[in-house]
Amino acid sequence: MFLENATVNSVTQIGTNVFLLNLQSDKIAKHAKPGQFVNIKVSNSNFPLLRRPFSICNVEGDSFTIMFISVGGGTSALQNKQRGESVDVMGPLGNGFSLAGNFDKAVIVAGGIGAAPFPFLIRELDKTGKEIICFSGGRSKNDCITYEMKNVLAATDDGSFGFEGNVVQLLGSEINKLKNDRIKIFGCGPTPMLKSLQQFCISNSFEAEISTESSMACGFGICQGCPIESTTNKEKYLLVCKDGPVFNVNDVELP
Amino acid sequence: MFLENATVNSVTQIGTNVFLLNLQSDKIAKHAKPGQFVNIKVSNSNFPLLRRPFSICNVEGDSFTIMFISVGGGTSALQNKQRGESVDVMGPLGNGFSLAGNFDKAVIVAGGIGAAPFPFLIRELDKTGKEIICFSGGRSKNDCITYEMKNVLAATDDGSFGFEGNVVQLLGSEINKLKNDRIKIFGCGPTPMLKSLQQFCISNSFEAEISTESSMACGFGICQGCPIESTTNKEKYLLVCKDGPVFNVNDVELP
Amino acid sequence: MSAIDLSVSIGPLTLRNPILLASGTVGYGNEISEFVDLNKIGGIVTKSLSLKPRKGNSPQRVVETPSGMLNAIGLANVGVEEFLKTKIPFLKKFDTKIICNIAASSVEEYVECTRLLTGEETISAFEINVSCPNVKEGGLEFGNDKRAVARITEQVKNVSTKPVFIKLSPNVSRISEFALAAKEAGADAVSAINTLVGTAFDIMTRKPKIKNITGGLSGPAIKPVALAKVLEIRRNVDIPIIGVGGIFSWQDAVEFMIAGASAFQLGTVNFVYPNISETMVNDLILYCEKMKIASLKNLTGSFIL
Amino acid sequence: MSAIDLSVSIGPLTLRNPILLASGTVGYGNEISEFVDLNKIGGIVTKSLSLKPRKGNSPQRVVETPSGMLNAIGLANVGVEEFLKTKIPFLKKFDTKIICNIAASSVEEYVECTRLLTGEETISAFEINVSCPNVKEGGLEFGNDKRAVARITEQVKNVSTKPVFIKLSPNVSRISEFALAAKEAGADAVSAINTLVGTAFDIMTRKPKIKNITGGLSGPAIKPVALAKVLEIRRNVDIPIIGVGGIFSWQDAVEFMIAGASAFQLGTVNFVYPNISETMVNDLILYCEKMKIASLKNLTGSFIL
Ligand SMILES: Cc1cc2nc3c(=O)[nH]c(=O)nc-3n(C[C@H](O)[C@H](O)[C@H](O)COP(=O)(O)OP(=O)(O)OC[C@H]3O[C@@H](n4cnc5c(N)ncnc54)[C@H](O)[C@@H]3O)c2cc1C
Ligand SMILES: Cc1cc2nc3c(=O)[nH]c(=O)nc-3n(C[C@H](O)[C@H](O)[C@H](O)COP(=O)(O)OP(=O)(O)OC[C@H]3O[C@@H](n4cnc5c(N)ncnc54)[C@H](O)[C@@H]3O)c2cc1C
Ligand SMILES: Cc1cc2nc3c(=O)[nH]c(=O)nc-3n(C[C@H](O)[C@H](O)[C@H](O)COP(=O)(O)O)c2cc1C
Ligand SMILES: Cc1cc2nc3c(=O)[nH]c(=O)nc-3n(C[C@H](O)[C@H](O)[C@H](O)COP(=O)(O)O)c2cc1C
Ligand code: FES
Ligand code: FES
Repeated sequence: MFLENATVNSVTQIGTNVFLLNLQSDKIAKHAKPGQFVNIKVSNSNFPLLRRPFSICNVEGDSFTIMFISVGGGTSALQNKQRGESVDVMGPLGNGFSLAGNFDKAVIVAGGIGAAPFPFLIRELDKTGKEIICFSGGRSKNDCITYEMKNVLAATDDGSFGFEGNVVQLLGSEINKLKNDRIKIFGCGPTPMLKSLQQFCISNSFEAEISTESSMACGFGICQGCPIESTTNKEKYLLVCKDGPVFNVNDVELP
Repeated sequence: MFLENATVNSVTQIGTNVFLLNLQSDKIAKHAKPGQFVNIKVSNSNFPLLRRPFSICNVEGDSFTIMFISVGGGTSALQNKQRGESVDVMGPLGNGFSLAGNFDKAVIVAGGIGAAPFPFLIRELDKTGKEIICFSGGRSKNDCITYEMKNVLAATDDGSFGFEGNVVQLLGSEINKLKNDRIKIFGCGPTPMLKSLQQFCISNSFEAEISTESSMACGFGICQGCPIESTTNKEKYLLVCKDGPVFNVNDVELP
Repeated sequence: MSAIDLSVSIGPLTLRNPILLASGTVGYGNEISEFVDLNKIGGIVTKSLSLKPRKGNSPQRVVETPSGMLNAIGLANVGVEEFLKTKIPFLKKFDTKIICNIAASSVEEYVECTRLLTGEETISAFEINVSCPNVKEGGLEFGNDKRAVARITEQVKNVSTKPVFIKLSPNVSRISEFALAAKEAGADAVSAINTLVGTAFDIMTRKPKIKNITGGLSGPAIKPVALAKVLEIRRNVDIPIIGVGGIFSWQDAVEFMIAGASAFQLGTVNFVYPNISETMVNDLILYCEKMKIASLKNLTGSFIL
Repeated sequence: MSAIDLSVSIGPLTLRNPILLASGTVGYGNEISEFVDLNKIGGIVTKSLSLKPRKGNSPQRVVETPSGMLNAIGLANVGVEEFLKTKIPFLKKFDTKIICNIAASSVEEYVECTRLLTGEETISAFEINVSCPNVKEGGLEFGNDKRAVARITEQVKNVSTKPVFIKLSPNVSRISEFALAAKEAGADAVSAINTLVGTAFDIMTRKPKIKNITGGLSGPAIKPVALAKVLEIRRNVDIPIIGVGGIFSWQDAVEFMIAGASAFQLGTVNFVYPNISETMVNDLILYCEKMKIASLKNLTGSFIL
């Protein structure tokens, strides 16, 4: 966990409202694992006041990239960063995906901007020689992000691109073809999508990890602002920022 | 009084910490008089929250210029404006200098950034064929602004440039040379300097107008945030933003 | 012409729309009318009027704070007589509700001001500013004393048939108890909130940045507090509420209505975006259309807990 | 090594410097210690501890507001026993003051917590969080009831010889009356302020943005209010004050000392600039040098009115 003044290498638009921000930051890039996130102080002023959390999308040498959609004050400020500007970043934060487990085929399931952490994960999985298949969903073609994915099957609610329906329905329709592989599912996306994915994985008893989201104030465990219900211990919440954001699909009850 | 989204034509640095901002704005430029000011919403965020007042430094066709020193959040944001950006400006505000009065020679007295309104005034005085002599003072050479002044005599507290002492002392030492002209004094600068200038003008019964300053919330008379004591009516404050910022030297008691 | 009905009522007073200009932030309407067509908004609340003219506090009166500002104007105003003589004629020209805000240093003065003003037909209602020192009784604010609030309400109602709104101070533990006191004394509505007490120091001179030492905090910084006060009143007392505190956008205004406000006032925002009260009209229509709300008044207190 | 003396005392407790970490904003120190050398600051105030562990409120617990944030954590904490067993051993390692913050739902629980903790030598003082619902007596906050504050103070002092600080709620009319009640009941100091009650709504769902409906407002937005409360206490009651509320820079901290604080706490800022408590040390030295202040404690209450 480091605090770094990272230098902006580039801001690239890769979709209607989707951007890549590449930051020069040796420490964070060196220690990052797939599924971890960074917490960024977007401006020097009180607006926005709090840091903004973003998954680490990929790592290139001593720089790393985040992928974000511009939804409000913080992200629109990020989108306007100029090359050479310095940005105050904290990270890497949280626990990432585990590449362990006895599986031959990794099944990536992304909903919308949930695609963000997967380029990094896919690269690491490749190194271990696992097979990879990707499912990416969105409301319509523009919301369906397949950046640096491989063997992608797409789903859109309006059918404007790929399968018509949500990404979990698509996964369901394809699952028979995967039945005889030993698979592990890696999911990230909006909570409703994660809920149906969780339901799907549990009922089919697939090994799976999901990257969850929560509003956050600190991002490193000091504010208790990001609780998530544990399935095992009802006395105590888990923290998305510190115990997550990635959890085994069996360990958390999604809100 | 207009609200305009003015386009930034240029930001030019003319001194250590002194900048010119030229804004495209037909309405304000068309109606401005020397000594009036504009009130600028520097950002779209809550930081800074309130508008920032600046004297109109000069008018060129359908654009106008302000001159400012970067002292805090608002002015440093202005200093970083890019050509083509749009800025929310209200103006022209307040009452300017009066070119009337039976004088042949205009005596300009500026302290520090108090030089800001004079390029515009000097140009208008020129048109009326008046003689002009300028006195500009500052803490040291860098704080002594003579931008677009003519026949300038400079004063610095540390003597690093021109007369050693403050600008009112310099005026005093030169006044005999002006004794036989019919003069009118125009002053602008920090309140302590205006106070001694006022004292000087009153004791010598010179005709004079001074541009005063006050913290402001609205800039156009609705908040009552900028009172200044009147010499004639003790029952009621005058408002710097609406009754001023320029006052006849005999009409106000400086704080 | 849109099908959406923006009209609302505050007790007996019906407004074209819920947009009001807050007391002390638009004087008597003259300057703001250069940016806003007053005929397009719900109404305007005057600067607090006292029986005699008040000079107000000496400068510095205002300073910016994070997402807010402090003010200590000291209720500078022209006084009731001058108001009737020189300000009413201007306000008469508009088809908008004129709400007269009154500030006083004794119960008697509140009553006397109301008596002198109530005859003026241009005035649609009164808003009583109880955030004033009770000079006769030790200088503590009327606004912190339930009995004082009740007494003022009762006696003001006695001398006027027009709607009376009590503008509550937020600097109390349970604002709903004050709203109840006002209601039981006959108030037609309450306005919530006035400014929070605050201060700021210059670390070089070690002097307060405001000559009066403390000032009233307003602006976006106080919006969450104002919303909580409105919600507290709504959930505990059955009285119409006029929401005010930190509204800087139509979205903020909608939040206040959802929390329980029948109408709302724009204050500090007038200094920054003087035309927002007029531009907001269309934004509210678009919101209603999007949310399929036929009548804006149905938004009041529509929170889902 | 600078000649400036940064040490201050809060009643009987002497600190290396006035920089404290506020309760609930650094947990029990583990995570923040990765950014801050706790040996360099004055001390750390623990998350509020209750007799039994508390799970806290269900999400959403936090939301950003203009220059501030709302939180409704619900006093989630490990409980006194677990704290002594698993948190103290870590805190023991540092040469810094450990101030134990206690929250409870009855006077008896406050006393019991103190009794169990006071034996632990690592604990230098107690801070009593009275902004908690008094479950036994109708659920209203202890913090809004002078007699309750006095009773808690008195009985906590009875079971501990260590300094006791009462952390006051700002949601009252006259905070100085509560400071006086605490003082007369034997408190060694007061901490001012806790968060202001606030709320926010999502205008699309019409639901509160915080599951608990209301939350506590903190951050720069409340700084002017916190400063005014500190100043009010300073001018009316002779008791040491720990200033807290919206401090985001060393300049803010200096304002609190000028207003009357002997020490100050950093809260929300830890979420944004987790190392500021350490970097601030040098900034305070530079300020003292510039202002020719030999001993920082001389700054306390040095305002010029
Ligand atoms: C662990 C984690 C990883 C994340 N990774 C990414 C990522 O890789 N790419 C990406 O684009 N976004 C990511 N997010 C979401 C991202 O943090 C928010 O979109 C961002 O904070 C919005 O900030 P803003 O100031 O632009 O918008 P705001 O003005 O703060 O909010 C605008 C809208 O976004 C919603 N929003 C704000 N914060 C969050 C949040 N934390 N989670 C969900 N919705 C929110 C608000 O409710 C509001 O509707 C992640 C969030 C978390 C907790
Ligand atoms: C009628 C009028 C005309 C002005 N014309 C000019 C001009 O032509 N050029 C120029 O550079 N400045 C001018 N000023 C001053 C200018 O408005 C302030 O410097 C500016 O508002 C500072 O904003 P900021 O956010 O950068 O600094 P802030 O962060 O707001 O303040 C930084 C420092 O500046 C001081 N300051 C802030 N506002 C004022 C103010 N209104 N008057 C004096 N000091 C202030 C603060 O006390 C603080 O010490 C004028 C002020 C008025 C009232
Ligand atoms: C400069 C200023 C002057 C004010 N004067 C008055 C007043 O005379 N009477 C009154 O009842 N409220 C007065 N107020 C309070 C406002 O009417 C309003 O209640 C408060 O500012 C909160 O709203 P806002 O955050 O939208 O400004 C004043 C506020 C400001 C900023
Ligand atoms: C997330 C969060 C949790 C808090 N928890 C506690 C707590 O458990 N006990 C307590 O006395 N104060 C608690 N506080 C209040 C802070 O200690 C502090 O009084 C308040 O936040 C104002 O300071 P700030 O503006 O610097 O944050 C909490 C504040 C925040 C933001
Ligand atoms: S965001 Fe603060 S504890 Fe998780
Ligand atoms: S600044 Fe508002 S009245 Fe002058």
